[in-house]
Amino acid sequence: MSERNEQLRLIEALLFAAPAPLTEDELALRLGEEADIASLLRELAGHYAERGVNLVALSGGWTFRTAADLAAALRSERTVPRRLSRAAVETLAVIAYHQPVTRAEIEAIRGVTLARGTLDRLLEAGWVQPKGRREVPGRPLNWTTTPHFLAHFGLASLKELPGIEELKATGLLDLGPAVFGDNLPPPADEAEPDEAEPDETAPDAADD
Amino acid sequence: MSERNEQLRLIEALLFAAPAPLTEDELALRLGEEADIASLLRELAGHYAERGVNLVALSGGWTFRTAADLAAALRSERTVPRRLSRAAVETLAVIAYHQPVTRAEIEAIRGVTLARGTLDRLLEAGWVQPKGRREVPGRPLNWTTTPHFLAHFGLASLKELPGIEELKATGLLDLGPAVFGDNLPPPADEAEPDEAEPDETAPDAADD
Amino acid sequence: MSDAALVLDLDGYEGPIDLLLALAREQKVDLARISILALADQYLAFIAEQRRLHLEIAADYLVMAAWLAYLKSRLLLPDPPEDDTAPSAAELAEALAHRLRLLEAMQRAGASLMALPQLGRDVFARGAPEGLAMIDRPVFELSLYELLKAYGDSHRRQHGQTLTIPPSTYQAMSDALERLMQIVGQVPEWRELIAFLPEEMRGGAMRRSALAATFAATLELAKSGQLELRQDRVFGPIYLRSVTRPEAE
Repeated sequence: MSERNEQLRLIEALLFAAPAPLTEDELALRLGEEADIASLLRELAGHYAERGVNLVALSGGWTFRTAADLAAALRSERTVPRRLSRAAVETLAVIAYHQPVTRAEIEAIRGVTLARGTLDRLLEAGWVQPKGRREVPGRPLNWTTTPHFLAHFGLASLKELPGIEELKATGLLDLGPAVFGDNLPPPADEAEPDEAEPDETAPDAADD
Repeated sequence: MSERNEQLRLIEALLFAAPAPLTEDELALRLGEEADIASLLRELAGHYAERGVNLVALSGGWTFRTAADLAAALRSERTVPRRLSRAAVETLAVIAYHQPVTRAEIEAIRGVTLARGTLDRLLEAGWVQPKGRREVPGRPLNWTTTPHFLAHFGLASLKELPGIEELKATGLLDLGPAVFGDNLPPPADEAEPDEAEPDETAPDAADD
Repeated sequence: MSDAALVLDLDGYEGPIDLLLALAREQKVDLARISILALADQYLAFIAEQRRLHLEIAADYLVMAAWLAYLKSRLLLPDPPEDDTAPSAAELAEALAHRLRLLEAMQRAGASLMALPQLGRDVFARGAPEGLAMIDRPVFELSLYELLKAYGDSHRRQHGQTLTIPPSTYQAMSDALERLMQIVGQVPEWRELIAFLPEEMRGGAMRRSALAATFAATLELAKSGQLELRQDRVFGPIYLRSVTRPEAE
C-alpha cells in the first residue's frame, strides 16, 4: 500500500510538472511496467473530483485543469478572448461534426460561400487544419479539427462532441443528395465574397 | 463550512493557474475581505503536505511545487547520439595503438597539440582512462583505453586491433585518392577538412 | 405575417437558408413538421417588404425567392406525370426541410461547443509548470572503420609516403578499331558490345576505358556501313551485328 501511495504521489507530481498532458504510456515509462496506471489515475481523479483543480482525460492524455465551475471567479481579471463571428462558429461546428469535410460541403450546409477570413480565424486559433484531399474531381482539401481543438474544449475525443450521438441517430450528419442534389439554389455569397478557387467549386447550379 | 470549502477550492485553483506565486494580499483581493486567507492557506498546505505536490511559501508568496523528495524520479534520461570530432577520433586511435601513452606522446604522434576538450570527450564517452603515471620528469598521466572501448567496437582484446601492416594492406595508409580501390567503404567525412578545428594548433614543442 | 418582429435588414442573416431558418423558427413548430408552403409565403412576403422599403437585396436572396416561387407553384399543382426522373414537389420540399434541419443542427452544435468550458477562458492549466527535466545522455557513435581510418590519416601525416603513380593503361580507340576490324564480318546475329572487349580488360578500372574505346570504334564502323548498332533503352546494353548485304549506293 505504501508503494501504491508513492506511485500516486509520483503520478501527481509528474502531471503537475508536465507542461502538456501525459499519456498513460508516458506515465508507464516513468513509473515502470508493474504500476497499474489506469487504476492509479482513477484513484487520483477521484481524489481531485471535488477540489478546485481536477484531473481530466483529454485527447493528448491526462492533465490537471481548474474546475469548470470556478470559471467566473477565475476569469474576473483576465482579458476576455475575442469572440468568434457567427459564421466562424457555424463553420467550426460543421467541420467538427462532419469532418472530414470540403469547403464546398461547408458552403452547401451553411447555404453561403465562405468569406475569406472565416477559415483563417479558425486556422489561426489552431482549431482546424486541412488534411489530405478528397478523391473527387478537383481534389478539394479535406478539413478536420486539430488535437488542439479537443484540448481547448476539454474533449477526450470527437465522440464527446455535444449531442453528436443524437445527430447521428437522426441522420443530421448525413449530407446525401439533399444537400448536393442540384435541386436547390447554390450557396449564396457571404458578405465578403471569395475569389473563386479553381479546385473548390460550389455545387452545381440549380436547374429549375 | 460549505462556503469555506468553496474558498479553499478557489484558492487552490488560483494558485494552480497563477504563473507566479501569489501573495496573501493578492489572494485576499480575489476572495474578498471576509475570507481568512492565512487559515485557508494553512489548511490547504496541510492537505497537500504528504502528497506529490506541496503548497509552499516562497519569498514572493504561495505556490504549488512538486515534492522535493520526488525530484530524482521526475527527471528522466534520454540518449542523444553524438559524433566525435576528427581530432577526438584520431586521439582515440593513437591511444588505442600506443597505450599506455602520455599526452605529450599523443601530441608528438599526431603532430598537433591536443585541444582542451578532446580528451574530455573521450572520457565522457567512457572509452579512455588515465592509468598511472609515467616515471619521467613531470610524472605525466598514462592514458589507456577502457573495457568499454573494446565492448563498443566488438573487440575481444587489444590484440584484435589490426596492426600497421594490416592497415597498409587494406589501403588505409595509402596516400592520395584511391581511384581504383573499389573494395573500400566510402570515406566517412571527407567533406569536413581537418583544418576546421580551430583550437588545434601546430606543435609548439617537438619534444617527445 | 410576423416578420415585423424580425430585423428588417438582411445584414443580420448568413444567407437565404439562414433567413429561411429564422422565419421557420417564427412558426414556432418543430422543423420536422414545418410547412414549407407557409415558409415560402413568409419568405416571399419578407422579400416583398424589403423591396417596398427600397432596401438593397443581395442577388442570392432573389435567387432563393425565385426558387421558392417555383416550389410553391409546384406544390400547388399536381406533379407532371410525364417525367419520372425529376424530383416531385414533395421531394423538393423535403430536401429544403432537410437542409434547414442540417443548418439548425449545426447552429445548435456551434452554440453547444461555445458553451463548453474553454481552456484559457473557463478552465486553466497550471500556470507555472516546472517541466519534466530531461537529462541528455550522449551516446557516441563511431565505427571501427572510422577509428582505423583516423589512425591511418594520422600515421600517414606523420610518416608520409611516397606517392607512386602507376603508368596508366588504357585502350586507345585505334587499338579497339583494329580489333573490331578483324571480326567485323563475322557477327551475323545481334551481340552485346561488352562481348567484344579484350579479355584482360573486362574487369576492374580498365573496363571503362576499353568500353569507351570499343564503343567509339563501333560508331566509326557503323558510319562506314560495316556495322549496325542497337540500344533498346537509355543506359541499356548496346548490341551490334555485321551488315550482311552491302547497301547499294
